[in-house]
Amino acid sequence: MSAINNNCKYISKKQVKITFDGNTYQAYEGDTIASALLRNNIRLVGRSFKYHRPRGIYTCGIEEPNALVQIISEHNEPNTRATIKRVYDGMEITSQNRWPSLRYDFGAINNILSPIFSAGFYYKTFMGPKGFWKNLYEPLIRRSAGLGKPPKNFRSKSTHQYHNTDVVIIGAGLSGLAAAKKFINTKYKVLLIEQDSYLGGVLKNSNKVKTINGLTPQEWISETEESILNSKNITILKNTLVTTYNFTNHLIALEDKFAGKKIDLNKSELTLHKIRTSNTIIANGHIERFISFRNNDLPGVMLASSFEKYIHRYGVVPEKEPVIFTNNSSSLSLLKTLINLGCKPKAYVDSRKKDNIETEIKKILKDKEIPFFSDAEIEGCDGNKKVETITIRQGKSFDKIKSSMLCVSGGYNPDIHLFTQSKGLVKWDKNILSFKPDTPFQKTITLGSTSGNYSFKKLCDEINEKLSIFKTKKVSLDINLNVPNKFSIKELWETKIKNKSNWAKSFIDLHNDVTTKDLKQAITEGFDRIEHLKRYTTNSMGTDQGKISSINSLAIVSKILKKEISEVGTTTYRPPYAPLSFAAIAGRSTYEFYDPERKTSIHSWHLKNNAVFEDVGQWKRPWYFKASENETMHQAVQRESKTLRENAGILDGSTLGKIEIKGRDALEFMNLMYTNAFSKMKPMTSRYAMMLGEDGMIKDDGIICKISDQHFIATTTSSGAPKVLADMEEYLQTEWPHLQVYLNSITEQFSTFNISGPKTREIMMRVFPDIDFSNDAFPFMTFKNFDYKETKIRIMRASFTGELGYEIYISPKFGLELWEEIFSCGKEFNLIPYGTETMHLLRAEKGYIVIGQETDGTVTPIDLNYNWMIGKNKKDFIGKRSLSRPDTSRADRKQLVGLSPINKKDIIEEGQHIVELNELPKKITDPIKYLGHVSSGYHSPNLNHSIGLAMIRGGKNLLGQKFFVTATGKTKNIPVEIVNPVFIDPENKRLTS
Amino acid sequence: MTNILSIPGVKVSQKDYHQIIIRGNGLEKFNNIIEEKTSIKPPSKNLEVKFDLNYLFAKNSFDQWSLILTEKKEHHHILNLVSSINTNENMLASDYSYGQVYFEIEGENKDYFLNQLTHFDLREEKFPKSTMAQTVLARIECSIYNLGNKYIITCNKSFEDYFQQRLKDTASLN
Amino acid sequence: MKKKYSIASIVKNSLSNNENWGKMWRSPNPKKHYDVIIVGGGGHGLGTAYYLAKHHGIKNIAVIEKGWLGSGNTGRNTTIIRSNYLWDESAYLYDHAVKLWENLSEDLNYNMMFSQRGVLNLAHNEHDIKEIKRRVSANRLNGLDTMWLDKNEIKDLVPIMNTDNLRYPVLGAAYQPRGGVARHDAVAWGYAMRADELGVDIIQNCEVKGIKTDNYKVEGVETTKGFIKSSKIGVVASGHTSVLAATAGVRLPLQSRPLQALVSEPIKPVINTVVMSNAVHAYVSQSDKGELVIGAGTDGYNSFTQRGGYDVIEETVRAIVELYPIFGKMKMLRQWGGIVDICPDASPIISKCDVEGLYFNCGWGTGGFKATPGSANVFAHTIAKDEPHKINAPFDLSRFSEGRLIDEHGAAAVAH
Amino acid sequence: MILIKCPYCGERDQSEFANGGEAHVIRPKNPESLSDKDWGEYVFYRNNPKGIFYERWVHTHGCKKWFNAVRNTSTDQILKVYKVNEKRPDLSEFQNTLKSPSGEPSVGSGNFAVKK
Ligand SMILES: Cc1cc2nc3c(=O)[nH]c(=O)nc-3n(C[C@H](O)[C@H](O)[C@H](O)COP(=O)(O)OP(=O)(O)OC[C@H]3O[C@@H](n4cnc5c(N)ncnc54)[C@H](O)[C@@H]3O)c2cc1C
Ligand SMILES: NC(=O)c1ccc[n+]([C@@H]2O[C@H](COP(=O)([O-])OP(=O)(O)OC[C@H]3O[C@@H](n4cnc5c(N)ncnc54)[C@H](O)[C@@H]3O)[C@@H](O)[C@H]2O)c1
Ligand SMILES: Cc1cc2nc3c(=O)[nH]c(=O)nc-3n(C[C@H](O)[C@H](O)[C@H](O)COP(=O)(O)O)c2cc1C
Ligand SMILES: [Zn+2]
Repeated sequence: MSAINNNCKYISKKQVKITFDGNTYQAYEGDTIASALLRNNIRLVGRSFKYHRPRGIYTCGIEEPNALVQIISEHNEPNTRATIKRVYDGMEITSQNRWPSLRYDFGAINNILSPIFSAGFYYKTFMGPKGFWKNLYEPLIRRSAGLGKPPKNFRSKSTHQYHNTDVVIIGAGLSGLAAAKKFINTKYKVLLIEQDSYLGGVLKNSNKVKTINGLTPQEWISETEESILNSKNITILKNTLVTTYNFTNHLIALEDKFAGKKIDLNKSELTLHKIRTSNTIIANGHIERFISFRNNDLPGVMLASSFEKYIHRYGVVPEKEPVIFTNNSSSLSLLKTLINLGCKPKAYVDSRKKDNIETEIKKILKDKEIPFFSDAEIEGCDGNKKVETITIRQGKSFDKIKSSMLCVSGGYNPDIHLFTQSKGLVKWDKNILSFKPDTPFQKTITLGSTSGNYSFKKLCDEINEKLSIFKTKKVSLDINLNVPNKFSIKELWETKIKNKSNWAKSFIDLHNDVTTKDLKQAITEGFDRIEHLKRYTTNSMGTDQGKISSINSLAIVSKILKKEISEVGTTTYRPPYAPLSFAAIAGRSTYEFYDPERKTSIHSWHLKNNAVFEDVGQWKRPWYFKASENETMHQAVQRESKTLRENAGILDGSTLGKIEIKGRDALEFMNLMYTNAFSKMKPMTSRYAMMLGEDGMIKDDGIICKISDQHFIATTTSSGAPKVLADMEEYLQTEWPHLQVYLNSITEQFSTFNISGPKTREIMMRVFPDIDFSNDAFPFMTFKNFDYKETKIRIMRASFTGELGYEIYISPKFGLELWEEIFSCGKEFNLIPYGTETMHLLRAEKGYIVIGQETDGTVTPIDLNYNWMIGKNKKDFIGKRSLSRPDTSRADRKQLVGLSPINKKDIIEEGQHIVELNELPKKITDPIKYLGHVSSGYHSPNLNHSIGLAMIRGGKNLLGQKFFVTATGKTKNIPVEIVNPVFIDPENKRLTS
Repeated sequence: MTNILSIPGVKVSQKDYHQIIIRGNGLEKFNNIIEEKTSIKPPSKNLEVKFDLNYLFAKNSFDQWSLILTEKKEHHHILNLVSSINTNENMLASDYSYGQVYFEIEGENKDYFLNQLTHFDLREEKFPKSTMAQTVLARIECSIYNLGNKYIITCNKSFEDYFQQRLKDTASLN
Repeated sequence: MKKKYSIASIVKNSLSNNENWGKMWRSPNPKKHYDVIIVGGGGHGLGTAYYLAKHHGIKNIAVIEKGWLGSGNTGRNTTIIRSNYLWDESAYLYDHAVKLWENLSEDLNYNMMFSQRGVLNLAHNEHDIKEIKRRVSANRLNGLDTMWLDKNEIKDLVPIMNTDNLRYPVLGAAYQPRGGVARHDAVAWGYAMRADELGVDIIQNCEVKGIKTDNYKVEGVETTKGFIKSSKIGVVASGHTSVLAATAGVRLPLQSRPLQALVSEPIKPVINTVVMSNAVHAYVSQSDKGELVIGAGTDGYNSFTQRGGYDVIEETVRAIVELYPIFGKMKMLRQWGGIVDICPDASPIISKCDVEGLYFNCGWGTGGFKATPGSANVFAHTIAKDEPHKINAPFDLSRFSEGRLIDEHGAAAVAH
Repeated sequence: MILIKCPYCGERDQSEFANGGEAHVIRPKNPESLSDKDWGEYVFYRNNPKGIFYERWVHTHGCKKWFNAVRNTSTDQILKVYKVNEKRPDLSEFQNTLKSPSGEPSVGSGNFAVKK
């Protein structure tokens, strides 16, 4: 029998075209894929996960385990629930997990083999012969699992929206709306969140309610919505699904802004709402559960309330003559709906005893002469890719009925997912046969069916009572029903199979193809804890997380184990409530905004002058400058290095961390923070200094400028800057609050230029004609402040290249101007800009270390021969005590040395190791002893050969000895001599010239 | 002043201001010195912002103040002010004029707009007029000054391009 | 082996409706006394019991587990296995494990689905490159199969990766072909089954409340099922180890923190290699079932809640879509956390302590799954012989007073 | 996502803060006089209780001030926040707060949500 259309206000009359597996269908705007397919009599929509069984549409909402499709027109989005995704004109959809086609799927062979594909079969086989797992079995398993095909590249512009609010109401169904009504025009800021595009929940999805306060449900919804919208303090978010309930009332909700529309890639198609609220009201209803029987997965089996929802919410009657199978009182409204539409169920099967079945049901069945089976159940159904015959067991007798649809209701579960995410405790309720919220952990209130209140009549009292903590007025709801007010249910989770067969299957998890037999087998094997059982059988681990079935499995297991369900317990509910888009989680802080780029005030100049940039933390730093289009990095660095040593070069060092330190006790503080002693240091001089962790290992270095005993300026490495400042603050605030010292980061307040090379003095004299740069007036490691145009600058004599050098500090506003001025003055002296790579090369020639390169968190200053930097007479400084531990004071620790190749053509590679062998075996089986590693390796243009710095065991005593350095991809090692790490100007003549 | 963006309910412009960060104990002597040098009494309540047309003086925490001067001044003037404060042993003043950038955001939707970039609770009762907050906006550290009808937001200059782009991007997706 | 699994046993059982599979392990009541008690029924604990029984002939052993087998981090990790650690001590330890992994399924006759699909560690900046190249060279000398791959080679392995058009481009990677993933729960189950077969009592649902000592000697454990005597106690309780140690008056340099992970919905195979990145912080592999298994970072505070902050998830997912633009269209199915025990040097502790008969195997932090067989193997040796195996000797407690740390921070900010 | 009340700025999202581990660990006045073992303990050992924990936080992305908090590590509930120079609150203040309805499960992760 085919579907018919029902008149429905929630669906527009506007027609759209969609394609499914290549065929075009007519649908209405507002349809979901599922309602559209049902409207077109399509019931087979996919193949199952493991056995590739034909599957149809099982539900009408987020709980769908079966009807997952791929949206080709949206970058191949896989595993989309057909039951919630709204169609638009031109939408292209395919089914999943089948080959070559949905009807004829090769993978269905798995169904034939299913008896051996029992729970956990893969743990018991595929173990040999060697290599077969990797090359045959695993690829096979992987290919046959997995559902949808991979999507295509997709750069989303989905956004985030934060909220801080007093109350969030999750779910705008009957209870959510009634609750919201209470907050109208109050001082509370309220967010009302509804996943559907219409408010009303059960009111619009079913025929359960006749009138509210004398209005039809539809009228009541509109009236309520309007009064909420008129109230300034309440915001309604539609098409928005709450997925996550974190600690301290932090919620995540996903809004689909393009529901039913074709996505515009330049807009945000999804908004992730991140909400912090003082109170959360959960009113997100209930989820109907199924019943396990033989072939309960055949296309055509559908949950009863979902069937009803298709009629009311989407205006499609999937089938005129379905069979109804229920164990509770709620299916009355479906029955009435069908009758009203002139349809007539083929049979009504109720597992309850006749006496317990509501008279109204019995009356209708009788009046309409509908075959009625009480105290009966569905044994199973059969058919080729769809339900064809349905077998009913009543006592000892069996009846077969022909129908293509079977509506099942196994009762309702309060939708406790979000409540348990919030860490609230749930409790088994014998009356509704389900778990319901008990003790909240946070400020959480549950209302309506979520709270296990299945009585419409008691709803009003519940709301008024639970919300009495708020200063609000009472609401009143006078509800007239189409269903019995008293909910009655008979326990039924699984029906018995008539003919035992190895192939007979009653499913407990439709998504992961888990059968009730699998549960039993797992328990037989010892997996008698619910969490074990879950992992062994994969029950409730699918995309639906067992929304319609997990409680059933607990019940079945508890029966086998002869335990109470509350003893068996639930598995842990984890976020998200339903699968949550990665693009939405990422929001805009990815792609071009993945991490902010920090730029110096000279950045534009660097760009213009062909700088190639390096990422240093968030900073963009010139790595090297291309002199011509074809210049390679190696050529550029060699050129820069040579030119600097011959003439002059300038580096944008603005990224260096700078900290201003001031106060009565600044000197004492500095003496504690750094290894160096600052007491005897003269004002307006500077010093290279080192900072350790309490473990004695080098953490950072920098130059300290002493203005006075009460005032210092420290520089730090570019990436270490925040950490150094934070550490200083930490010690000041927590360990030494008695010290009067204040700190300010001034990193950003200065552009810093490092200019060095033999011609530097001449250039500086041109730029600053009024300043005396002579050695006497301006010796090495001193600094001075000068007026410069409308600002002040600080110049320090220092160098990291080993050449005569100055560092200039200027306010960033004037930085670029000065930089350009220096270039115009430096032109005739061949001044070049250089980048970090050249800086690293030059300092290596000079034997200076770089934090993070020579050091790796395991190096002390002593290891670097920097004993002179340690204030031996200081009683204490951070890390001092650690330097005398047995291991840190060992003589054979790794120490800094230089490496020089014996054959000057050989290249010493950074990261390689120093060994005693001149050759390595092709395949290394036993570890080869090594002395240490090359921490820096460069080709020195000034020495014209490769050089290295290395950290090697007992290195200080190995000067002059010959060893070998390994080389990438080669067995032959490079002979090297251990040398002093200072390759250029060991007497510091250039530095002090 | 540069216009950054203007959409219904939100207007953002960039400003050229001066700023001095002052650290100290906030006791009477401190207050007197500050008042003497700047002729403004420093705010004494934590997070309080005093402002008029020419300045914005905020207490960022118990030992830190930021003084923003909205009038255009010679840099020397600022630097001299800084060094004169620094003559006092137990105070530290640092010039923050050009190492920071300043954005003014106004319009009735400014909260909604900003809350696309920050979790910070802008509700009147949590963030009253004439207070300031140091927080995170668009993944970077910022200070926000609430002047009632508008906010002033400052961040490090190195983030200027990034921050402008983020603001414009947010507006374009609104 | 009594229970022999094979395709034949599967077919045979399928014919009887799979109703006759025997129990994989017994559920005994605890005896009054055991020769050795292992506290913690994770992979390491169960493995230790197995090796004690198998290699050291000790028969009277109990594993005491407060929840169910593998309910700790064994059951909640991203299952990455590799041995390409920087320092020799670590490389020996982890490679000892990888070698055992290679035969574990056969050894236990239980398929752990150890999948040697290779592990990539990406470099995104100059510093990463230097660190990785150094590690590749050190690994080579230690006989490991780590190699340096350039961008094109990475692209070949993982075509879906965006290597260029991102904030921190992919500049190269370390690649260890022998690395991979395994089916985490099966590790616990396989060890449990075989240990049980060798007579080990596996006692689930029994929490150790305290370790009883007398004059620096262990006497037994106080449990929710009563006092159980033993003169040797091995504590392998990951996040809870320091809590247990405290009951014996022992202090350990451990901090317990949530580490989170998440899975996507399942799709057909797209990524055949395990990819790890520190700078663009995300770890991803695809399970045999098809879901992407993604590792996030540790939360920045101590907690036992097995649930961390949402911000950590967001950070990870940002990185995932940045690196793999096709995943923008994927969805997160489930997120969870485990409580990891973090050591100051990011290396484990497998050590005796001041209390006689009390042994610890802990501090595995974010990366101990890969070590399971190796760690269990040397820990069994340590307990049986009352002295460390030469592989775990460096991982003792005295390293913290001597300064002999095995600092793996530099090498892998998060050592999954 | 914990909400933390900075004593100087008010309630802020946890992402603005960094945790500084155990509180009230005082740096030894005279490190040189400590044995290697004691010094090692100071540098590397911190308490790690499941339950009441005295810990330090710093408002890194805000005012950058340090403060102390008492938190139940089995539920993440913050029970008290106090300034660095304030006295360590007595444990007895928090004894009865430990009986939270939830927290980390006593048996595995599965059953904690169910009230018996
Ligand atoms: C999210 C996440 C991702 C990870 N990813 C990786 C990865 O990719 N690769 C990798 O190598 N490692 C990874 N790890 C780390 C790895 O999971 C662990 O190091 C490893 O599993 C530890 O095993 P275990 O047996 O020592 O501990 P566990 O498996 O935690 O076992 C300890 C057991 O002790 C029990 N126990 C605790 N207290 C008591 C008590 N008082 N009485 C009785 N029993 C008790 C617990 O219930 C638990 O079952 C990850 C961890 C997490 C959380
Ligand atoms: N007698 C019966 O047959 C029977 C059975 C069950 C319930 N009831 C009654 O039905 C009424 C149900 O009302 P209700 O308000 O509790 O449920 P409802 O179904 O009317 O409303 C729940 C709403 O929450 C929305 N929602 C669900 N999860 C969401 C999420 N994560 N994020 C955002 N929105 C979400 C749904 O779309 C729905 O609109 C109650 O009065 C109850 O007593 C009666
Ligand atoms: C490698 C791995 C893969 C997983 N795959 C799935 C999955 O496909 N579906 C699912 O629901 N959960 C999956 N999980 C998560 C578990 O369901 C569970 O959340 C996790 O083991 C933590 O336990 P808990 O949530 O019960 O505390 C997986 C976990 C791991 C470690
Ligand atoms: Zn603060």
